[in-house]
Amino acid sequence: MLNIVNKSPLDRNTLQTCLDAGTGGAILLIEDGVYAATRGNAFESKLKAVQGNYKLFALGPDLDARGVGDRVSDGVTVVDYAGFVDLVTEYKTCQSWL
Amino acid sequence: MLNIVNKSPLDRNTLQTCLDAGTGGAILLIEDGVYAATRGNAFESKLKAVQGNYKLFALGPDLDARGVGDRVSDGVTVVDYAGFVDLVTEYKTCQSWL
Amino acid sequence: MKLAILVNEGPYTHQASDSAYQFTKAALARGHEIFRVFFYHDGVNNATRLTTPPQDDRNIINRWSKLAEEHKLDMVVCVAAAQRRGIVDEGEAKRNGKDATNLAPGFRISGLGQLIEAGIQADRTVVFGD
Amino acid sequence: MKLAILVNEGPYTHQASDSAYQFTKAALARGHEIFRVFFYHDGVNNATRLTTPPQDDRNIINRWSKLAEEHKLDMVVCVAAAQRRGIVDEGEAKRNGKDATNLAPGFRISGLGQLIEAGIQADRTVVFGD
Amino acid sequence: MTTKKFMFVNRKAPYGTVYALESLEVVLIGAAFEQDVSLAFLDDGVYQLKKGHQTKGIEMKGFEKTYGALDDYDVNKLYVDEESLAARGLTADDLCVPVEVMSRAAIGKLMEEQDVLLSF
Amino acid sequence: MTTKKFMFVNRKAPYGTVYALESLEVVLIGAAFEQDVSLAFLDDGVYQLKKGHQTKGIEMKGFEKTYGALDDYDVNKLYVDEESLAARGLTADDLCVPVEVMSRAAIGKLMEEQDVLLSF
Repeated sequence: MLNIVNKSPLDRNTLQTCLDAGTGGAILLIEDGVYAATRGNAFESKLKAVQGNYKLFALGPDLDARGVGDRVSDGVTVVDYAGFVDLVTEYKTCQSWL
Repeated sequence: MLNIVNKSPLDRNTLQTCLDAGTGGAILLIEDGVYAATRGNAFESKLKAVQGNYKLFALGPDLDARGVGDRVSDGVTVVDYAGFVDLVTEYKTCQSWL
Repeated sequence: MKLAILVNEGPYTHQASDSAYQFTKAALARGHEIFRVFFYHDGVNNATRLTTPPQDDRNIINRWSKLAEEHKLDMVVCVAAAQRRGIVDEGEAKRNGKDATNLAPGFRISGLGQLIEAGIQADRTVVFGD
Repeated sequence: MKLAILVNEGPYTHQASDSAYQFTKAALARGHEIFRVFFYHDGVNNATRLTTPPQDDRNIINRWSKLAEEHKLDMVVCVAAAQRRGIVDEGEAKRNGKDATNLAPGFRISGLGQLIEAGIQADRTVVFGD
Repeated sequence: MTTKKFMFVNRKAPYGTVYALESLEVVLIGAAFEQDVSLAFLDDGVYQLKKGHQTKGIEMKGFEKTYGALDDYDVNKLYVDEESLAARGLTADDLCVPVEVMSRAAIGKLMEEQDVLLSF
Repeated sequence: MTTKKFMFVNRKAPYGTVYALESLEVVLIGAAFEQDVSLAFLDDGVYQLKKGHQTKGIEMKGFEKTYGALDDYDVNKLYVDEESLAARGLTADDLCVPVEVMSRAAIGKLMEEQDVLLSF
């Protein structure tokens, strides 16, 4: 399934809980969630540790808006809104971790 | 000063940041913040560790609404809205940690 | 593919409505069908025609109305959530004795069943919220 | 003592408006003066007269209006935030070409300067938000 | 009509925000559609089920009883994350309705089997 | 008119919510009142100052430039929490305006000296 996370990992526990549930599939980081995909972020190592279990994506327009489009962690694929749509159709279900 | 915290300590970093700032004075827990003042909560020990630095209060009506009025941690004083008002006037300033 | 969209937050305050709009636009551009956009919680506030945002900023409400007109979108505002928050059409105004309406073009007020139906009918349901 | 209150969230969605109301009521009961209640961000949504909450629930807007009437409270809605969110009085409706108004009794729309002034004039400023 | 597996995922505390209450309203309406419905409670969402809500002091409508009424609507798959309970000093005995307590990973597995996931 | 010490405390990321933008609007209006104004940035609030916002893709109005204009309004006390920067892999060089980086405890001390604390 596709997990959609829109919260910063240093502000909320959302992404951590998503990882703990361990559904596999993909994680798409959007809105303030994209900070989790930036180099040097304290959550970076936790995301790196699960790269074997998930495909990791981050929304480009949200990265750019926040001025962090040039510091995306290795292993994270940047997609645009069309790519977001494709991910939703590609996986059987999606869950927004609100 | 009076620090007012309205977020659950297991959902957000708000209370932790408030403690790190170390202003001293008092902390009043309201709304979802009252969960921090309940026995058995994973944040309980952190709150206990700063009892020498702060007077600790929790809003009774918020505790009762959430069904946790009977499990308030030792060292936390329960106040009602009138007590909330008194705390605001007693300290020179207050900060709501949003 | 047939998609349903749920919008849980109001305009400007959270990015949820912006993200939902961009997603919906991209899905239409990709040739997908939008079965329904459902507005719940503060999301119902996306349906007021009374906003006047700064001229150098986007107009979230007009943008939704325009998209609905262009693509014949079914944009449904939850009636219970709308009553709590003051989003009113002619029928609601009459029923509840209100002296004004504020529903924007392209939106209709209906029940929560429309959300469940969308979940059943659509191939995917995507939630945007806080 | 003279108190100023800032309300940053709308009715029902977050508890902020409820807490601010209970606090204000308790402060008045304690004999304090409320210099002003200022509504900002989604807080402006507390000022719509178009809500119809369930009959077994509190009516947050009417409650504020009534408290204002009883205690001659100055309840100010930020104009910029109100424009983004569609809270409109007669003057705003004329200025921005809107065909309806929704401001509830007891509220007035004004500028952010009123918040700063409240901070300066009041002995304490208490913020309620998310 | 098609039968789909709907899961309502609840991660927010009650009363601080309206999500818990408005989520319940969806569940009740959804019950009429005769779908395969389940509710998951994680993180602060487990607080929704803490028994003994007394909301008079905050003048809000309490909705603890609604959880008890879910069974009348044939909604009886309530899954509660045990780690979330433990971190909050709670056990199943503290909850207002019978639930199935399971690990976070087990809830994750159930999530993967759903057709529609609505989160509040 | 009385002069008071106002501190605006910013703990939220930009664009995900409107608080950062609307907080700036208060600061700009407040500048006309000739008070002693300072801004503190903690936690995700430090992201507000990250340089290089490009908001075209999300169709929102960018407001990075407004931070640069604060100095024209004689608002130049910007305090940034160094722990928050470090946890996000940022340094003062990554920020769009000159700021004073200090410890969380030092910001706490400044908070205690204020007359009015507005948090967003």
